[in-house]
Amino acid sequence: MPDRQPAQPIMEQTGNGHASAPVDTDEVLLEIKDLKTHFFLDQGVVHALEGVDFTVNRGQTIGLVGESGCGKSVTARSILSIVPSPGRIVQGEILFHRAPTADRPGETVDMAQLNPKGSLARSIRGGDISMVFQEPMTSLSPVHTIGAQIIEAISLHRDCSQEEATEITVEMLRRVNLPQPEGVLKRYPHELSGGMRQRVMIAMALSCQPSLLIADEPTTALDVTTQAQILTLMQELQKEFGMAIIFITHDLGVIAQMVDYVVVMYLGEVVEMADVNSIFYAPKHPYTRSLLHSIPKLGRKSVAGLTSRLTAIHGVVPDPYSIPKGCPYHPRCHDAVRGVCDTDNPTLHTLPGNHKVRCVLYDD
Amino acid sequence: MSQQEIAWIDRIPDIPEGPPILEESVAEDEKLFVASYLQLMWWRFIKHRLAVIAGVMFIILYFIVALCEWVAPYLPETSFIQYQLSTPSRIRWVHDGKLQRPFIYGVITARDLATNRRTYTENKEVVYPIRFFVSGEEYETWSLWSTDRHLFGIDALIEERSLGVVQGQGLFILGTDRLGRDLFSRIVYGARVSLTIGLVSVIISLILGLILGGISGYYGGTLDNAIQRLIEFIRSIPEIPLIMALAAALPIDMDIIVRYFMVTVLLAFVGWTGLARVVRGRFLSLREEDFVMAARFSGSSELRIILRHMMPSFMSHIIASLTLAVPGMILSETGLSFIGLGLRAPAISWGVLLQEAQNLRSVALAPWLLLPGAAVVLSVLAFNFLGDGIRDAADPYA
Amino acid sequence: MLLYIVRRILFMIPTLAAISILSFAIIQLPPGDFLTSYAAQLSQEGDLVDEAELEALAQRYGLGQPVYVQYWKWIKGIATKGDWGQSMEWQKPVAELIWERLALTVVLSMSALLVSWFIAIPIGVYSATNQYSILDYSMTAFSFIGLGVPGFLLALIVLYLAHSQLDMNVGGLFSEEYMLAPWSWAKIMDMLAHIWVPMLIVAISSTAGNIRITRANLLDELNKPYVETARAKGVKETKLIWKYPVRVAMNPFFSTVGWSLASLISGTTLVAMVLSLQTTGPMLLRSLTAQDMYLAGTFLFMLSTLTIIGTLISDVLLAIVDPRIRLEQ
Amino acid sequence: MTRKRTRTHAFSRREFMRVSAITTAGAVVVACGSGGEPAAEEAAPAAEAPAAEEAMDMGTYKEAPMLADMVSSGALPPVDERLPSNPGVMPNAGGSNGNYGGVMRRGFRGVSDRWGPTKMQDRGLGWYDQDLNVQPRLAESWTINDDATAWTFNLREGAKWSDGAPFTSADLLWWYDNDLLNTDINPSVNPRWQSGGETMGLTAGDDYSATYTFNEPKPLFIYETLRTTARIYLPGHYLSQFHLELTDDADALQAATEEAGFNAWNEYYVDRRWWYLNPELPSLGPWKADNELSNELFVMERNPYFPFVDSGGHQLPYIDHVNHRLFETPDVFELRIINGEIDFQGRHVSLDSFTLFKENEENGDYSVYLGYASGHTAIQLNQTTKNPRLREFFQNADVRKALSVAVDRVTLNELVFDGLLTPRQYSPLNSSPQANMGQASAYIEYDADMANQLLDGAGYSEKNDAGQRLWPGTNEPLSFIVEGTASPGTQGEDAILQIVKYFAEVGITATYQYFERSLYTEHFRANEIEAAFWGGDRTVLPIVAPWIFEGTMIDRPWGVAWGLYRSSGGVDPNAEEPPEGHWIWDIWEIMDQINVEPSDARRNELFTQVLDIWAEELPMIGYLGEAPKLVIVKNGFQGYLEGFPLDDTTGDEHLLHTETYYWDNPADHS
Repeated sequence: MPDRQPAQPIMEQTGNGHASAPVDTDEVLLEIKDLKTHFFLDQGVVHALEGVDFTVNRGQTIGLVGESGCGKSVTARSILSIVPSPGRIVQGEILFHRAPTADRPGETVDMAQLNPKGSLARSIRGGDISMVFQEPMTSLSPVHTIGAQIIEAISLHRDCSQEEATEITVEMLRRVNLPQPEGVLKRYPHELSGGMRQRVMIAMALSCQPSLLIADEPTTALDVTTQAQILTLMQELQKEFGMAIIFITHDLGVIAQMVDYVVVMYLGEVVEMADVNSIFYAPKHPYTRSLLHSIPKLGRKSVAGLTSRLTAIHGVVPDPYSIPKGCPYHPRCHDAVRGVCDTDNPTLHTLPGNHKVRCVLYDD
Repeated sequence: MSQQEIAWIDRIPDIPEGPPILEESVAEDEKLFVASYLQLMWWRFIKHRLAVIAGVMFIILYFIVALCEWVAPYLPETSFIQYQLSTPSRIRWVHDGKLQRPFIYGVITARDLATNRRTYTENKEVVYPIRFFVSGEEYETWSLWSTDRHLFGIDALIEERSLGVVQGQGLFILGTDRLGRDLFSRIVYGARVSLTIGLVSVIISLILGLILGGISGYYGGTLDNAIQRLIEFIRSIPEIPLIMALAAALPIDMDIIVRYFMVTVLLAFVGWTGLARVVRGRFLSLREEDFVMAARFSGSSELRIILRHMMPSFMSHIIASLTLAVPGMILSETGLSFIGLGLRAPAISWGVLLQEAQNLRSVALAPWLLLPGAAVVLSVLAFNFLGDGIRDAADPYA
Repeated sequence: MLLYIVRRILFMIPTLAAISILSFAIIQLPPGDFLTSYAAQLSQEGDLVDEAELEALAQRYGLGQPVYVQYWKWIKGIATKGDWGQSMEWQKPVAELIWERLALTVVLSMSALLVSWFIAIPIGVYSATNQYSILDYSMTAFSFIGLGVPGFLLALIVLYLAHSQLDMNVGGLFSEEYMLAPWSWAKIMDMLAHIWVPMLIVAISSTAGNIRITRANLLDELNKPYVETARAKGVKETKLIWKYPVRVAMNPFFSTVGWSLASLISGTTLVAMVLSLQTTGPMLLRSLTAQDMYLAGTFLFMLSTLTIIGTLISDVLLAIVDPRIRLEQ
Repeated sequence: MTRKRTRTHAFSRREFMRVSAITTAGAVVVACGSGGEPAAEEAAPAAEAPAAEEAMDMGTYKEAPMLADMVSSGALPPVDERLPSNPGVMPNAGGSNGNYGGVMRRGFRGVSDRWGPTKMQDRGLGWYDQDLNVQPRLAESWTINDDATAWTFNLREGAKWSDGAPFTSADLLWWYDNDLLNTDINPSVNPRWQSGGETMGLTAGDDYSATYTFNEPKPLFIYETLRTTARIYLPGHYLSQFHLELTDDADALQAATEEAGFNAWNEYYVDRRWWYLNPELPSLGPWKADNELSNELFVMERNPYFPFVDSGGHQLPYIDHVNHRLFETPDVFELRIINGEIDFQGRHVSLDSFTLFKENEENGDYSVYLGYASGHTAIQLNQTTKNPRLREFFQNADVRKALSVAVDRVTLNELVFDGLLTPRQYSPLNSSPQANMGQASAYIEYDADMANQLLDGAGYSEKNDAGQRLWPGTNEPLSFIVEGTASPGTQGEDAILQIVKYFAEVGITATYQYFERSLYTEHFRANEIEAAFWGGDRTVLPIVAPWIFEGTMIDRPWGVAWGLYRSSGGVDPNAEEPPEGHWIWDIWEIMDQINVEPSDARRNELFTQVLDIWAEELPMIGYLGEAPKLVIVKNGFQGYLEGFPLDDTTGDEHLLHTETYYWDNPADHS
């Protein structure tokens, strides 16, 4: 990943800057094909995902970008098959290629077809695929100790005794650079700072050595310094454990620093995907461009401060019950073509360099 | 962000700012978005079908409270002398094999000489159709106007035999009590007292509980300690003797309803402690939460922190306890009567009616006298489902 | 924690003292004293009011003395000799009257409390996790009926139905042959055979409330991120619900459990009266109406003490189940 | 007991039955006659003595199997030795003699309800027969001198306490000397033991005779000896140990007193003297306490020394045990009744539930017997109330008459009481020797016009728009509060609320206020009461218990301050002397004459004068009376007869000697 040099300076703060995955990235780990997840509410059906396709290779880091409500988190939850009620995967495949272990050969599981409460889904969830959530403050049970919560995860997926699980836990806590891991074991979440809690979350997520880690805006709720530490930590751990990461964020800076390949989503659809350089240097979709535009720049009149960067794009994400006809982005699009964009939703075009975009501007 | 990163961002091609092409549709969207929060709440509420039914019930109940004289077919004190403990009138639709508007047959009463029980048999010769807006006993509504129209009833000759004691056929859709008074009319009149007075005390204790519990949990320390000891102390004052002492303190010639009102208000000053403790418990754990910390550090006023950040997170508990307090208030009426402090005849309330029915002979011989209990249950259900509906609709997490 | 408990217990002493004074004062508030009610009883029961006897009684119970003297005598008796005074109406030392009743009351209330929980928690959890299902609606409706019907009316109806439909008599806690018998295994079994009816009746009304609170609290917790975290870990759904959100949703329960014991005890009063149970409630009520000072005072004192201990237990329990709460502060 | 009864020449059993049947038949005839003869102190025990003689002819007396077992095991002396030489022979109201054994189940409401069990158990020197005449019981006979200042009672020789100790005149003296006159125990002497302000004297002639002397005539003294409510004898041989002046070991008594939690010996003594608190206390009644009344189940067991037999020579009582079971609310008690778990009881059986009881007779295998209650539905206007305007109002006889005729008694009766009562003033029952129809029916016709005229004529003619009469010369409505203890949903409350409505119809505003009984008591004792609603009873033998008629029974507060004046001799702080020439003075003077009038007929005549004043003045206003009184009698339970008045004075349902009741099949009721 030599192209990600511009992002390096951030890591100078930690004085520890490597960002390359050691695993062969050509082997496909996860394939998402035409995934549709809908929420069946009394007021109507919310089409949270309207046909999402992308692929994750082993060891690869994928960035999932978009504004709030565009379906990033639903995608993540669909992969884990923990879509909250009344949501349901209605169409598509989530093919997860499980690596072989001592007990069983490698297999391909369609997570979309599994009973979400069944044992196979549960063994993959947390074992092969794990997740780090956005809110480290509330993502841990307030009434159980850190140790108990991690040990539970280990006991669920690994065949080991309580003592062994404790040892692993301590080791994991040490790995995420928590001081005095034995002490942390007995602490409750409210006794830890936000950054520490997120480290705990990461430790828990990695405790079963998953092949895929989904990180749903893991640093949003943290201050900048801690953000950087956590990101660095994740990079290190990825290097060490060799897992693939799906990184969900609306922070393009983080994307630039962390990922290999970017998937841009808008209202439940993938509007553009490409490797990180193409996205930053040659964005194609008007939405991607306005996303990039919304990043504040020094020396230029800032439209909005950090706190309101999401509204920096003109207009707001439409009400989920009344998604506009045609291209869903057209009401906010500066390049919209009347009579075209407001009637037909374009298909995903493949441009050179595995760059895909969904916009009439690139119609052949 | 570092200098370099910004430089990097600068390389992004400029995108023209200015109005998007399809401006007007955006404006509409925004309106839609603003409207949709309330709308969403409404949708959620509508979705809770029972809540809607409860809401309708609630409206009907308070309509009855407002216009009980009109809804009741008879005055609550009118005794039909041959109809003591009459079974509920059978409302029929078919006479002589023909479908008709609802009617009742005339009822012949007789007394079993051995047991002294009255028996009631229908005389199929005499038909009394049930009509709307019939004229009956005269009454005055809200001291405003006087009329003899009632929502429904039958046209039957009623003759006053002695004061408030009448002879003749009546329509008793829920039967009569031991003095031959129409139970339905009495329940309707009873709603007025039962559904109003107690609410005051519920609200007072709610407010006190929120404020003192909130202060206690939020500030902690000495203030918390003091309030906790106060609560402990108040809680440990046994209620019954306290009420009895109060009874002795109130002047004896006080109007019974005013007296009852005073007692409920005084009870509210003892009754806030339960909610206060729960609120405190929640505050104690919430104030450790980072979002509260954050709000505090960012200089939000404390009232704002409490109202905006902490309160909503246990709104559902408050609504639940509130709706639970309503049956408590209706039932406490009967409990208070038990120790001579509640309402008593000639005042009419559901508690009074229930208390009068609260003996073995009513349960055994005239079970319809327990129907005021059904009114209590019905209104409790209405309050609770309505509360549930509102809670769920307003729930920020749902 | 231990330090905290010790400090709270020390705190209890002045509170108890204040309460004992207050209880005593409350009893004195209504006009008249035991002698007036006794005289009323005599004439009701067909006896002439014998002023001499009243005089003797006044002397015996120190009724003529100032209230503070009476109080001091009483409290001194308790502190120095464990003597709770004499019941004027029952003409027996208070201590002989109340212990068995208190024990029966606690047994009844505790079992009602436990039963109430055993019923309420699963139903509440089901209702919350299957919100708006038919079962949720019917459970809710059922629980409100339990909530809307006064306990004593329910007791009365059960009493009558048991007689007319099942031909059994559910009044009392013991069969006649065990009423006077000393405690034995057989007597305990006999009590268990009788206690379930009042227990259920007392439990039903509190169950309804508990279902509502469980449901509401759990609904608050179900959407919290930590539940999703646990789900993402691959925890089995049922275990997940019970281990995480239910645990947290129970906190308000713990913060009131100590009190609910005391309120259950008074809640059993009316049911106990209808079912003629020899628990504290009916005796307390009568001692109050008869102004049987020392008996009523002792009862009030006991109930208050129970409440205070209950509060302490609540606080400690809450601290145990919710680590966010620190007792030492 | 040394005398032997070995004569064996005997009547056959059949002959015996015939004799006893004749005796009782005679009694029944008299009972059916109206009124009844005057209570006869002269009536010697002659009428019943022969039966006893015949019993002795039978040979040895017979006893209950449970006692026979104890005799054969040596725990008890033989029945002949336990009975007096001349045991009392109880007439059996049912006609035939009974069977031994079984349990009688009843209900009670706690220690304060001690009179229920006590009325079954306490036995005085005499007791009423079916005609309400007094007959000798524990006393074999008595004589009085001409001016009724000396009463000599002859006791039954050889009668014994339940512990076997002889019952003699010493026991009367012991009570008199060590209890009545001991100021530690009795700071003052009850007026019932006094005449002319002086306490009576008591001297013992021999072991079996004692003479009470008074300095003024005391013709009604016999009625004070019928029940032991105020005691007339005490088991001195037992109680001495608790009496500081008589005990052998004063230190032990002191220690025991403290141990039991009492301040002084006299308190402890009084405690030990209550039969229901002290099962060890020797008894003369048919049963004695087996445990303390403060239990859930109070058990009474037969007294093996009870000195009475039936006409067949069977020692009474027939029933082995009486069990009183506690109940808290009437519902449980009523349920026990309809479940058939109450064998014999009138007390607490409420008329409200008449239909319930009747309909379940078969189911519960019992019968509802009807007697007459002495109570009346009545209100008392406190003519000495502290409010001067109200006092003037109440003291106006026309006002009281108006409030009497303002009420439609017939409709009230039908509406509230299903027509079971009779419209009447507060008056002696029809079955009372003092019954007076004129007084009973004075001003009872419903006449609202007359009521209005009377009120107008009394000066209360002004009314406001709402139709309320006003205090003369003001705009304030005339109103008063009626206090009472009738509880909700009862006929009592229905009745007073209906009466108040009738008052409103003639412009009188009255409000009914329920009070807990002790509060009510507090109010009337302090003369704080304006008017009251409390049924008037004691109408079976009003001469014996005339307190309501003379106004001294102030829980029927028609003239509280006056009543206090008479009962306290003017000492009570709330007492007030009635105005000179007031009719209440007339009543009091007549009552004073009655109290010293030896002639029975003359007393009745005098009492008629009191009733005449009542008929004209209506000191309290009665509306309905002659209420049926229900007595639950389990089928197979024999000995009780229907149709008797039930009143406190005559022992309620125990008038006919509970000890003679029995089971057809005792084995089914053990």
